Amino acid sequence: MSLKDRDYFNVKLERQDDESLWLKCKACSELIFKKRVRENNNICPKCGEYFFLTARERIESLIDDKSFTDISKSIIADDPLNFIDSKPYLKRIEEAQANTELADALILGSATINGKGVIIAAMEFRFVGGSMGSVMGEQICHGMEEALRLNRPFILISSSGGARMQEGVFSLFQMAKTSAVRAKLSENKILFISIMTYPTTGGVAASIASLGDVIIAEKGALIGFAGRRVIQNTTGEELPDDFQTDAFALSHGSVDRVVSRENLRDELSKLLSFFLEAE
Amino acid sequence: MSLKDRDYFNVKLERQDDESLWLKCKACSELIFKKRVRENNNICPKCGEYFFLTARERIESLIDDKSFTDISKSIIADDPLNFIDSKPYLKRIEEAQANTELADALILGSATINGKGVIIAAMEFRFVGGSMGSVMGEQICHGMEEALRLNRPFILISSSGGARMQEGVFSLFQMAKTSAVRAKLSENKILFISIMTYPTTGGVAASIASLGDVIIAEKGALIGFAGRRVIQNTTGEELPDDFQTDAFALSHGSVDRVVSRENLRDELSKLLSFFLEAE
Amino acid sequence: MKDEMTLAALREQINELRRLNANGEIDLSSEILLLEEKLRRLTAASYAKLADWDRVKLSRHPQRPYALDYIPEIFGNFYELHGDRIYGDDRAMIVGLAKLKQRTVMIVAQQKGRTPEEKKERFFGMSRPQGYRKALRVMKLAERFSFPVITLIDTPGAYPGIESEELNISGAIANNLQEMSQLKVPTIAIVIGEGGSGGALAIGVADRIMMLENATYSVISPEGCAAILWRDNGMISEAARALGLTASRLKELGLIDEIIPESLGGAHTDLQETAANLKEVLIRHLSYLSSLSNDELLKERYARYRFIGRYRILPKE
Amino acid sequence: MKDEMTLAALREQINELRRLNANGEIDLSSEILLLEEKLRRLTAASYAKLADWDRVKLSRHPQRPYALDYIPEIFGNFYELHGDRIYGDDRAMIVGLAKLKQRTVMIVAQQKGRTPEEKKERFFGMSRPQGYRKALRVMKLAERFSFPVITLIDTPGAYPGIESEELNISGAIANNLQEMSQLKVPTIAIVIGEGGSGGALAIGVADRIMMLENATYSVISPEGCAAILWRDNGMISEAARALGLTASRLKELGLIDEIIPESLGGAHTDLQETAANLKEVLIRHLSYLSSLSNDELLKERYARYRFIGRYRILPKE
Ligand SMILES: [Zn+2]
Ligand SMILES: [Zn+2]
Repeated sequence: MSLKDRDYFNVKLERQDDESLWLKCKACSELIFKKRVRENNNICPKCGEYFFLTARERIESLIDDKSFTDISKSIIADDPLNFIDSKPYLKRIEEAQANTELADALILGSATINGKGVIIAAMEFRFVGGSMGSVMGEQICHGMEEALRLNRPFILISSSGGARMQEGVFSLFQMAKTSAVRAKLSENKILFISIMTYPTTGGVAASIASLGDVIIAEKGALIGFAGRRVIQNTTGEELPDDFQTDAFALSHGSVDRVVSRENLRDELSKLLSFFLEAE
Repeated sequence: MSLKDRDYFNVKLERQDDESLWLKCKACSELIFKKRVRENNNICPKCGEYFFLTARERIESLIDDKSFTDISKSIIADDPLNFIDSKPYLKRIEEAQANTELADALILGSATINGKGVIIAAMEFRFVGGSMGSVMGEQICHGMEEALRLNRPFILISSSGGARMQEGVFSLFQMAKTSAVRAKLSENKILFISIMTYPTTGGVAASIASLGDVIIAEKGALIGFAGRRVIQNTTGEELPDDFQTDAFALSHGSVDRVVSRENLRDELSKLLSFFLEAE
Repeated sequence: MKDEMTLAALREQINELRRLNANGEIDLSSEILLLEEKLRRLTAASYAKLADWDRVKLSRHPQRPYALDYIPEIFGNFYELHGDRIYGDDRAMIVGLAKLKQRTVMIVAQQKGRTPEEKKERFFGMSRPQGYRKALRVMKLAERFSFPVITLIDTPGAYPGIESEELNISGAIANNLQEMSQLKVPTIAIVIGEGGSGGALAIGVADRIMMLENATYSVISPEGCAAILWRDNGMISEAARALGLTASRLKELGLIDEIIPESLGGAHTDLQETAANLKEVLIRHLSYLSSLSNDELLKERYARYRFIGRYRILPKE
Repeated sequence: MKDEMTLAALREQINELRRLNANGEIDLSSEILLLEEKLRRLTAASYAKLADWDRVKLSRHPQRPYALDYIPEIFGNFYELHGDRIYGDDRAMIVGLAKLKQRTVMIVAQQKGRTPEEKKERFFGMSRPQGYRKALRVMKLAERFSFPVITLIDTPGAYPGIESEELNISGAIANNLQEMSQLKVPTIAIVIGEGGSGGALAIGVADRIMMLENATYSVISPEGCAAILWRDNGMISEAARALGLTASRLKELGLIDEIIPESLGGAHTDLQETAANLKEVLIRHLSYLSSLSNDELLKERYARYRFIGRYRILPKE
């Protein structure tokens, strides 16, 4: 799998959510019945290419049917810096909310996986690039505190470009905040499984996502701190073909496993069984 | 400084302890008055080459005059394996004892450095290559326990080819033994300074010597796990010029400082002052 | 900053007058006093109205004092330690023991380098994974011996290179964040120049976070922000303003504890004065933090980080 | 070992008779029983008188079961974990979660590789610093969740290469020794093949040290010892004997706790039988160790290591 240029990045994250019943796979160019794709974990039934999964689809693909209960706090982004780029920050948030029907870039709930109770959270890349601002930081911490309170494992599925620029240092410090709360899980023997997907980068990679007791990379994930362009511009280095891929992370010791999307649920179930008392 | 071959190893460790009043420096070929060399920390007054220091000379070069009290246990090597190579093990020990006037390859005592009380130990390379067997392991542990009891820093100066083969797994397990006792110093906030000299290798490098709170390499030290020949024979790799030198260890992050012999005593004194209550 | 050149010219003239005065032939002391007062006023005015982007440039000023300039002014007996004991010794991250008013402290500081050779050796102050691991190693050493930890932050950011990614820079930074949140000794972080994003934060989790007056601290560089959000290099100054990266703004927002004044015109005009201010702040805060038990210390630190963030609470439906 | 070929021929003949017997035309069962008994006797005698050097060769036998052969026989659900989170993933060191009688344990094992490709990938079982650091990482993970740690030792030694020295292999091994001496969970180390010096010990500090019957454990390889002490490759067998590296010798010397019997002729003749023996031993010792409090466990472990060594006490003068 080649990650040679930005285009690929865009293809990976493209979401053909129009009314059409059909969808074109960019990998094998086949026109496929969209429903079949959605039912197949958004994997191309022809060539096996992974299409983009929304946070909600992601969670549903991993948990027992109808076991999800939203436990997120009722909070939405503030605008502490009165940030305006091409549009005001809160306008951007409103649009993202309308577009995704989410309050911010994270879904958080309790659920069961093969009957085992967990707290599970997933980032929504369509919501301002899955960026971590004050809301996501708080929701992740809230999720970990619920895991502590209920003595359940905490599972976080990352899909993010990093910290949310529009909240400035508030966003930066969410890295420290989530890492500090994560330490409480360690102290109290609560399992934290981090799942990295396409893409897990920047401030999210450099904080909570890299702190899993077990770190699983989804096959095809993009995992890294700095962007390819930044690295090339700063260093002039030629990037290897597998740079920041799942295989790169595995061979360099950054993640425990690479798991294909089809097997992710079974893997989680198996992994959980080691950490839960015989039931 | 080149460490290209075994000859150099031998030159570094050569001890011209005959009756002659003169000594020939292998580095600059000068004939030098031996007494002047001995008074100069065994450094060549012409070219600055370091000659071999015995354990006793080493300790005397670091501590306050006449402050040394031997605190070692009255023990000598046993021969649990009835080991005979070119000569019986105990015969080898007796010869080394006669040759060095030491019981085994370690000197251990209490002393002061600029008035600061320490427990200090130095390995004697002339005693079976400074190898660590049961006696050295026990003396090092005894030294650490004395450091604990008296609440004094522990300083170990290594000069060793590694574990003592003639005691087999007893020697191997001294690595674990010294490391386990070393952990007690950590628990009790007792400082452990490890000084690595030419050579600090094998099982000594891979245990107690690498566990210093602060690790200082003497300028010109040889520091490594495996011997050059073994590495070349196993891997066929071309070894870099600075391989296993002080500079190699420093640039690869294995040691805190490289210090020239002349400055070692002052450095120790300075370092100790950070860890001792204002007196 | 055009102003800077005008002010520099005025400063030079005053020095010239001082020399004349020193000759003893004419007494110019009252004129000099007047000019000095004028210079002070102009400088203060000029720097007060600095745009945020100018402040960024000041925080990167080539003459700005670096960690190794401050350390001998503030601390006694700096004893540098090296290496992460794993892979290497990052020269962009300097660590070591020092004395602050007889008390042993551990210093962890980012260092940019002044000469071209030094800049290269120190990767322009961009720390690499081996640097963050070295920092953590000595912080754990400090914890073992109950030495407070003082970090001096000054980096454009963590070094973005292939080797950094191979060495799991994400994991190295994340690990420092977690470990520093639990370090059982008083910790103080001071941004002395550039506080470049995660690369700064990785030594910045502490009981006190302070900034020098002209230092900046940001989630992303203004250049990076302009490129991503505006796709326009002309918007760098606007991005700098939007990011809220100055000491005064961050103090207003409650994200830092205190602003440490610099000498007039910026720390590079008077190292001693700025260092003295820094030292006073360190001693004052350390004295308070040292009065706390470990439990209190960690509880306060945890509360601080647990509650960072600004969001709106939706009314329950 | 010439004996081995004779025994193999006899074994083949017995199998041939079994096949004939299975046809049902003639009843050979009593003859087969007699031959089997004879084979058992000859094998036992042959292996009992094995020279130590032959035992070394057996411990390195190309057909000898490796960690990944035993694991599925003994444990349920092995779930491999990867990486040191710093630099790499050493394939000569495999680690992961598994179940032993419903109980979760952490396995840390050295693996040599069977095919030429696998041998290369796994560096012939020689662990590198990234392997020792991976091992330590998961042992700390196990500690956090109170999982016992079981290590399976099988290595010619730590990998002697430039990269190993660059990555401070000495420090990595030493660090494991210290950390394992303090790990707050029951730990069992089993030498299943070659126990090669420091490279083996680095995962071998434990509450129980056991060896398979034909495994060896030595401070140096017989080849290395002969080269250094005798300067004569002809003395390898003599060196093997002198080093006292067999399970029975080490048990006599009080350096290991128990010898785990292998199937007759060596573990490679019957993996299931050997694995069953291994499993029984693991369960028995784990059951005892789990009955201890952490304090008792660490105290016993400390005492064990503190008093290892043989020396003579000189009379006070
Ligand atoms: Zn397709
Ligand atoms: Zn000379």
